[in-house]
Amino acid sequence: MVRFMIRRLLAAIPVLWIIVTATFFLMRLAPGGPFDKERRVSPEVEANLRTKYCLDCPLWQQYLTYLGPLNLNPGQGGVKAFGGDGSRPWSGILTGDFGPSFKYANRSVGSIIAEGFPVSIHLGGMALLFAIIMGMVPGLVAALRQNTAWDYGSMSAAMLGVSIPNFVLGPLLVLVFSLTLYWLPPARWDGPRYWILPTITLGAIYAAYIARLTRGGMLEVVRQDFVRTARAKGLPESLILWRHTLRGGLLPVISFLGPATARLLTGSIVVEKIFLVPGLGRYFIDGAINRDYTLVLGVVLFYSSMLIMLNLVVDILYGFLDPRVTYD
Amino acid sequence: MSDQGPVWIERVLMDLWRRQRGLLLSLLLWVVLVSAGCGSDSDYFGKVLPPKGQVLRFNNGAEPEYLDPQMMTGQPDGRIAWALFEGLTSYDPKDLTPLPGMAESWEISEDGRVYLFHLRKNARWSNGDPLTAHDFVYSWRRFLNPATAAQYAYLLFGVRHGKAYCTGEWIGRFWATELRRRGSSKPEVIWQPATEASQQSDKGDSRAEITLSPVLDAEEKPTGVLRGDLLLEVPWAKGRLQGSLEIAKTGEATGSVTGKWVLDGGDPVSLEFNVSGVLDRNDREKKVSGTIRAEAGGLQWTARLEARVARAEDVGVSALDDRTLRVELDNPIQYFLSLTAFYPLSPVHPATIEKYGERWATPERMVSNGAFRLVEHSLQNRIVMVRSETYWDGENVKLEKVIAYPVELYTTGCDLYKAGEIDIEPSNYIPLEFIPRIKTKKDYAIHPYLGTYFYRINVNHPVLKDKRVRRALAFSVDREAMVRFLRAGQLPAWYFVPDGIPRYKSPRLLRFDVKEAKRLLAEAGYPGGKGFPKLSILYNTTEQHKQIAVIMQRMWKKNLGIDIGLKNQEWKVYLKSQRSLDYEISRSGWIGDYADPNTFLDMFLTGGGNNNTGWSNRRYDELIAMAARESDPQRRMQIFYEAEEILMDELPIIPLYIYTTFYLKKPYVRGYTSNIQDVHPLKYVWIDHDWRAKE
Amino acid sequence: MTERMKSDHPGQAEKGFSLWQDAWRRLKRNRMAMASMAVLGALLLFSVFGPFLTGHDFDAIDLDYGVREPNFQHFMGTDLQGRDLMTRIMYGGRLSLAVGLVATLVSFLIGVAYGATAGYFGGKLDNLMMRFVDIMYAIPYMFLVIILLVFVDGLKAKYGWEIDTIYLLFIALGAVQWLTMARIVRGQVLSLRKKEFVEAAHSIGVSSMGIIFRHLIPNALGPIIVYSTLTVPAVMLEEAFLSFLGLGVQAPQASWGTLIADGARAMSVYPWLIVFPGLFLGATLFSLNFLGDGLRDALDPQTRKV
Amino acid sequence: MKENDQPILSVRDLRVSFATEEGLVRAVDGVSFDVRRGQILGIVGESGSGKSVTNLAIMGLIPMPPGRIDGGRVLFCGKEILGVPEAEKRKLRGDRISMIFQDPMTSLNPFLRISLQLTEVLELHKRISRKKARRHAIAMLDLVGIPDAAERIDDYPHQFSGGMRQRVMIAMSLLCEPELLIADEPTTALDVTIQAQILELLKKIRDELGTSIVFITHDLGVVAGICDETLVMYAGKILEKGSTRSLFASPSQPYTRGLLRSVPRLDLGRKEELTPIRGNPPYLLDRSPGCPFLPRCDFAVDKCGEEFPPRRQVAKNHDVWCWVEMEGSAG
Amino acid sequence: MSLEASQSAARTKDVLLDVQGLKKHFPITQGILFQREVGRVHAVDGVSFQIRRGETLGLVGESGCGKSTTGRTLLQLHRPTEGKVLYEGQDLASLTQRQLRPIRRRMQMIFQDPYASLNPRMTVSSIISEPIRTYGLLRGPTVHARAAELMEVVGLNPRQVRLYPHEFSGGQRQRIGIARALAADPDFIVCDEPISALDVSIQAQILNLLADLQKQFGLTYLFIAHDLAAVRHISDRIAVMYLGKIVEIADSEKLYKEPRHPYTQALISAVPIPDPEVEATRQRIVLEGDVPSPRNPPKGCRFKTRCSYRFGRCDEEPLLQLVEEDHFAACWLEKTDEGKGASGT
Repeated sequence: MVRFMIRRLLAAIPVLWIIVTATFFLMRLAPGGPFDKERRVSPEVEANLRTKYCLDCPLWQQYLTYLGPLNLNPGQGGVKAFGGDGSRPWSGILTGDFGPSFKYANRSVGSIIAEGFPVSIHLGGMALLFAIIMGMVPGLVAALRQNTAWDYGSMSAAMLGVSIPNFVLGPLLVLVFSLTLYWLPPARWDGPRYWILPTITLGAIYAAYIARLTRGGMLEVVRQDFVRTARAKGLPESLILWRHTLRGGLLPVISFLGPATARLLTGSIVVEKIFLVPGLGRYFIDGAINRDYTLVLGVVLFYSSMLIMLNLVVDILYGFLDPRVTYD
Repeated sequence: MSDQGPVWIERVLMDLWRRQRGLLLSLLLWVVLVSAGCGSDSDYFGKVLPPKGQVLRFNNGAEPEYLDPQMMTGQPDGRIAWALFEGLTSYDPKDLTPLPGMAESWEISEDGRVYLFHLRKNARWSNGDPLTAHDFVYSWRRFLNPATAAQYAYLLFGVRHGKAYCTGEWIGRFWATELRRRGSSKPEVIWQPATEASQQSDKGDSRAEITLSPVLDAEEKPTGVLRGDLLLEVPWAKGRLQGSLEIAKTGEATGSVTGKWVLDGGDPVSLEFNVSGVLDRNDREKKVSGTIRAEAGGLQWTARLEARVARAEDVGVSALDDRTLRVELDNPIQYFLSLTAFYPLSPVHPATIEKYGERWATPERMVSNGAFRLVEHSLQNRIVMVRSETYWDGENVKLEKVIAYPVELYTTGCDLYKAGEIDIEPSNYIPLEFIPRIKTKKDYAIHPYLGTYFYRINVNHPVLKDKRVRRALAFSVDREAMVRFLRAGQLPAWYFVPDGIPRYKSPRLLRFDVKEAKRLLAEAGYPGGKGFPKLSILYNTTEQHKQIAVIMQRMWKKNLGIDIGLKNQEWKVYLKSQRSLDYEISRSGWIGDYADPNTFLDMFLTGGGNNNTGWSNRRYDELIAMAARESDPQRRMQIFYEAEEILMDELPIIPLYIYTTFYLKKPYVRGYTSNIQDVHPLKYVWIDHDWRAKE
Repeated sequence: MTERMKSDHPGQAEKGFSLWQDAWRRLKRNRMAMASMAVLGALLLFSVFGPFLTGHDFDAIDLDYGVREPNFQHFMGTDLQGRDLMTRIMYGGRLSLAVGLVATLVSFLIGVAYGATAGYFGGKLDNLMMRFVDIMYAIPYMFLVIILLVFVDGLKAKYGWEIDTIYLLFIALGAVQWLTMARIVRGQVLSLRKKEFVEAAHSIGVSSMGIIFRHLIPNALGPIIVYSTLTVPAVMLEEAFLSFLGLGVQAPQASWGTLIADGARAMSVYPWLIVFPGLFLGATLFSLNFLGDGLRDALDPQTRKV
Repeated sequence: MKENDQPILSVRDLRVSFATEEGLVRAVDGVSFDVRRGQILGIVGESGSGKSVTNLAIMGLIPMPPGRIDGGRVLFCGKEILGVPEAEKRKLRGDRISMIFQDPMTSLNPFLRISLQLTEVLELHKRISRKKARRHAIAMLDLVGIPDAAERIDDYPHQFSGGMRQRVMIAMSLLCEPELLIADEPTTALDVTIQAQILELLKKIRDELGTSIVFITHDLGVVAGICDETLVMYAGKILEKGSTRSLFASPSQPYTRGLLRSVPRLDLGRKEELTPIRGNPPYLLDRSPGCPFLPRCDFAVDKCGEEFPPRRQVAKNHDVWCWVEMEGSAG
Repeated sequence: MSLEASQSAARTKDVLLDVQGLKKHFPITQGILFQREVGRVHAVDGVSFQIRRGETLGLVGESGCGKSTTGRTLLQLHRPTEGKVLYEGQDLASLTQRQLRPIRRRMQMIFQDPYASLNPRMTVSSIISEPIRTYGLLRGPTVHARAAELMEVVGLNPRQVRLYPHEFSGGQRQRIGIARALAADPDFIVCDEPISALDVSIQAQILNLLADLQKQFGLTYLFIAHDLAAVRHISDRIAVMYLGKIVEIADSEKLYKEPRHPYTQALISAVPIPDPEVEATRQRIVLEGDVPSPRNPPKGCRFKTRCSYRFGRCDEEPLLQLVEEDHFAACWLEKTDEGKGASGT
């Protein structure tokens, strides 16, 4: 299994490299630079800025400089910007440093990720938990009581969940729970009371998907012969559910959870904005709008690696749940 | 199926009801809740419940890019900077006149070019260190240092050699080593090479200087040639040498000065010039030197030239002692004392920066000198500041704690305000849609603002280069109607420079005159809009710009009969299009940096970095240059008036409305006053827990 | 245990139809699906012909009239600039329905072809094609769109091409949506590929294309259709984001996506601005969903349900 | 072999139907039979004959809905078990009555180790510790002929071959030493060599443990080899029932006879042409009041279409349901 | 080289298909970007036999012994790892897919599972006419007529051509499968367990149908099955396979009367006879254990792990040798008379 993991991680390297390269050049092709503002800085200052971030050398040099210790910036003495903790000049992502942020010059991309990501994980994790609970329970109920009011009710709710975009759901929840009922704060991230609305807003759509998948998966498994065997053994229904059907029934949910987790952590952009959550998602679009090249690249790279890791985790989890899967 | 008729429909409905009951119920609930959400009426918008203690919470609009005052640029940055730092002067919260800040008093030389600031005895840093004039020297030099790459550095370009230092220009000096009559072997005057600037000025203030700035090519990269103007004034010889020279940037520099040297209005002179050595912008140590020989009017003149890239110590700011700061300007700057109150000119703590380098502006590291000090900065989350114990005026600061939240979505900000989570929702961070709902509330306020919303016109466009077309476009805008729509007290802009600048009132040349507009358009060859090409309005994607563009489109259609399209672009793409004149009509806005017409009018200099219209007018350029040299305030404003008249006659821009600031402020917040620059020094603000009693 | 022999019944035996005719026959019996089709048809008629009947212009600004609640003159109220919301929804419907359907079709065509190819040929090709999909997922979409816009603007400037941005919109939307579709189709094809009837086709000597198009894709249609119906509303909302980049509708035109996005902002003040566009989008979504389920059942001859 | 007058299982007039979208399907339609202690009863029938449904009904495993028990009684050791509460049925299942299913691939839970699947029965019914249950389970695996049982008990089902898996299934069903074992086509999915092994095993179990077995199959050869008594089902009805010898010696129903004639036999000489039963398996939806085999029957008389025939004894312990009296025997 | 000799003799007797040393190994691979082979499944491991024109060769063996793979490899649905498949003297293994096309038409297949082998979304008509269209045998409306005609040939109601497979019973579906195979107008059909998934009462119908068709169209069959009784019934000769190898080939009657290989003997004895009298007296050879994994087949005689007669020599691999006329077996128990021409390929 260790070998399997190593192989998978090795295979990820070229993928990540292509992602970084493509993103790098796409971003540079897009008009506008990080220092373009409505009020244009004087050309001299702009020249100083460009020199500082090595924006005045040819693109291929910038690319190589971005990648690695191979610092090809002749004459200018290299990038004068600082990465990491700001103690030494930055020397490319291959040294494990995502470099300085263009916009938040006080921070390195690494420190922004380090600061924002735990919050994203927190929010994403809670939304995931919410989605799992609010998805699986109705999904199970719907599957076990197929074609009853429970089934139709929870599946309708699930469809509603899929159909309401979160930029509508968020304000709606705020309107009801914060501004009409004054029960919960409308935004910010200061404690359990503040976590509720963003969690629901973010988790709703996933809860809906999970409900549908759980129902489908359970219906599939419940029809299997081995469930009949378990009944023939005289096992009580509860034990059949927990021991025999749940594992198989949740496999589709598990394989959905991999990409879903990644999307929960990355797709929280809108929710983080609406609720003022200091997570990493906000930096992604902001970084793109600001042409904060290093920040966007750092976040893309980080997210892609995470996606790959999560897929790996799901595969391992899958093998853990389904003994028929081998890693060879 | 159709033969089943109504039965069929009924069955579908039943089916739908049976299957989708949950859905229908939730939809119903939704509608009910939404309609319940609006309605509540009270004097104030949302909850009014003061926070415990002297705590102020406000929406800062966005995450500041940086907490280093010299690096900051935006409004969100400014609010924090003004709380944490204080310059030599500070603003009066009502009318923004400069008040003593770190400097308790100052002296200005008669020609307005030299300022002597006397610092307070009790000026201290937040760590208790005394704040000295040397700190200011350090800070301003750092501000101008190209390695710092401060975006506001141009504010100090008026300080002697400030620009040269920042932009890596050469500065050089001539020493007229000899001046003798032709044929005479004995020099009439001999000057020893001065090694220091101060000595040079002792020798009769020769003002001999050469400034060479790199020429930027189209791609804005320095080319291999340096070109400069040579201005030699030798008052004692009543002569003036003027010319330009070109030196190759690389390779052995050779050059020639062409021009004339006029002595008492005499003949042009021939010049011989040679210089050796190579200069590099990044090498501040190396020098080039050479000699210039000139002959005219029976005088032979020999001068030595020495040039090098400007250094920090060349900048005209110096500490005469710990408490006296001397600042020397190239030209008098009328608003210099306002500038010194601007946060980029605040001092920074040298030891801290030396120790931590770029990343010093964190709560653990930062040492500041303002009324507050930073205790927490969590990115995209909040900034917390508490009252500084070392601030000179600390006893008059009432707030104990200030929390700023970077809320980017206006709706979220308003939600927070309504829920009582923040006390101030400032600076127009309110969606247009909300205004009708809140404009009757007591906690809503409007104040004029030093900013203009206008449309740029690409005068290079074959149709729009016709002044009559531009005028037609400008005269057909019903600004009153637009302002009525905007609802937030904006003023119709019949001029460009907003009111509120002391001693300045803009010319009123524009009016709403559809008849005249139609006449002009017909004269330009498009009677009734016939044959007018389909131009489009470029705007960056925000709701407000979109709405205004839609209104403009309608107005032009209605009043001129022309079809204008709309084109929105993402922010940076829009900036790029605007800069490269890749548009026809483009939405713009301009906020004054300081209360002076210059901040608006110098934008439209020929080739100016923010011109972006392709417009060029020689007289206009001259007037702006003249104003810069003029030291008489009254006369200076007259020059600006004349310039604005040209602008409003030529109309490379169409002003639409003058901004206001509208904001929400809880009634218990006191000392938060409005002014035209939307600057609110927090040292005067306090929370009134007994506010109800005073209502 | 419930093996049956319908074929012994006389009557329907003589008549026969193609898969599609047959599907239509079956679909007609699905009440929910037919009702959904009626709703969609109504929405389409509403959007296409509605604007001629309301007596309002979609872009007629009335600054003095301003925003109004639903009333007898404006059944769905007006927006901030006093424009009739219903007329705007109708106009928006034209665009949103077109965008939703065409972009979904684009993603359908690309995704199905791509996914089927990868799944059918498998092995290294599959590996390569799927890694490409992974990469496309990871690259920030925003830049792709911006560059597409800049590129086309460049073409316009250089060669005077006039490309309606709506076509670009189809491309831009289809270009992303196909990724998930490709994954779904590939998964289906991978499992179908091992089915005996595919082997039977091989043994007969049917070409790869024949196998993909006659045997694999028709059998994968169920999930494809279900996903397509989910794509339509997703695309409609995505269009609102693209109009932020300058690719979607250009003001004063509207789409349901932009109307909803605008309405979400004004939700607490003028709820009707979101309720009505939301209802239309919701109706479309639900109709499509039922229609999709119906189609899936109808296209599966084995479904007993009628 | 313990002889007892009371049959261990009595089924009386059992009727089961399923609601389908097309109508009601009568899967079992008035079935009655007894299983004596230590007896192996064979139930032969093709797909759709209701043989599996009968046994699922005995086990109480008919999914309801869509299934429905329309009537009849099932007596286990003289006690009615059809209508009793689920909890009571659960106590019987796996303990006193157990079942082996056709497909050992799908009937074992692929996600769980077989140790757990084995011990959970014991823990549930015998209330013994897991450790003890495990020892017992290993012993049982040994008994059914799984080599290295102690090591293999922690394997997953997919790690066993088909035959071994069926042995695990059998071991599982025998753990609680049930009095009645229902084997639903236990060898159909297996190769003949493995089938032979399993059949030997079942015989051994009956001989050693005295377990009564209901053996469901469609393979007449298997029935001939293992069953004491045989029941032939067609379309939810019993058409013939009797001691295996008598039934094979003189098949008295056209269906039984047709079946025996249509199967090629290895021990006899090769025939050029088989005699198949014409037509197709029954369509359960449209049920005429008469004999369900009528459409395929070569001996039908008018009465066959009007009424289902009553039981008619042809020999001792050999009953047939047919209007036509046949002469001679098959083969 | 008795096998070769007799086969070359047979070759003159109108051999349709000559299989020589056929091997099919499936690689087991690992790796994501670069696939490495870590093992092989020896599904078919050196198989030689001939099929004469118009005869039926039965191929029996337990599941997993490679009999289906052999059938599929003959048809080039799997390309052989080694060996030759001579169809009328032409080696199919050496042909490209394009070159194969015309021959493919002449070799068709009938599948085991009548449910899985018909595309559920195609009507019977399009299923049956697919080979016709694929090879362009007919055009236009005649295609439809031909499909109806074929339905009649296999005993289906031609009016039902527009129905879908699920509307038929298992036996009828198998008839559809047969009609599809006939549609291409083949000479040779591989019947891969065509009756094992059918109801007992239907099996005989299909067997009879296949026999009739053979007569009617002069077809040649390779009849793969595990049901020895059915195989014997339809086959002229029978080959017994065990773990990728043929252990015995003989005339069908001979094979049943005098099986030479212990495996064949065990196989025959395991088949239950539907007669309680016979069953009661029968002595059954019950084999121990299971078939070993084809991934690591035993060295030497592959059957030695389950054979009760095994002795020292079984560690060497026995070759298929002629034991009497038209009867080959691969077992060391068979006394080989070198003069008669023992094997050694």
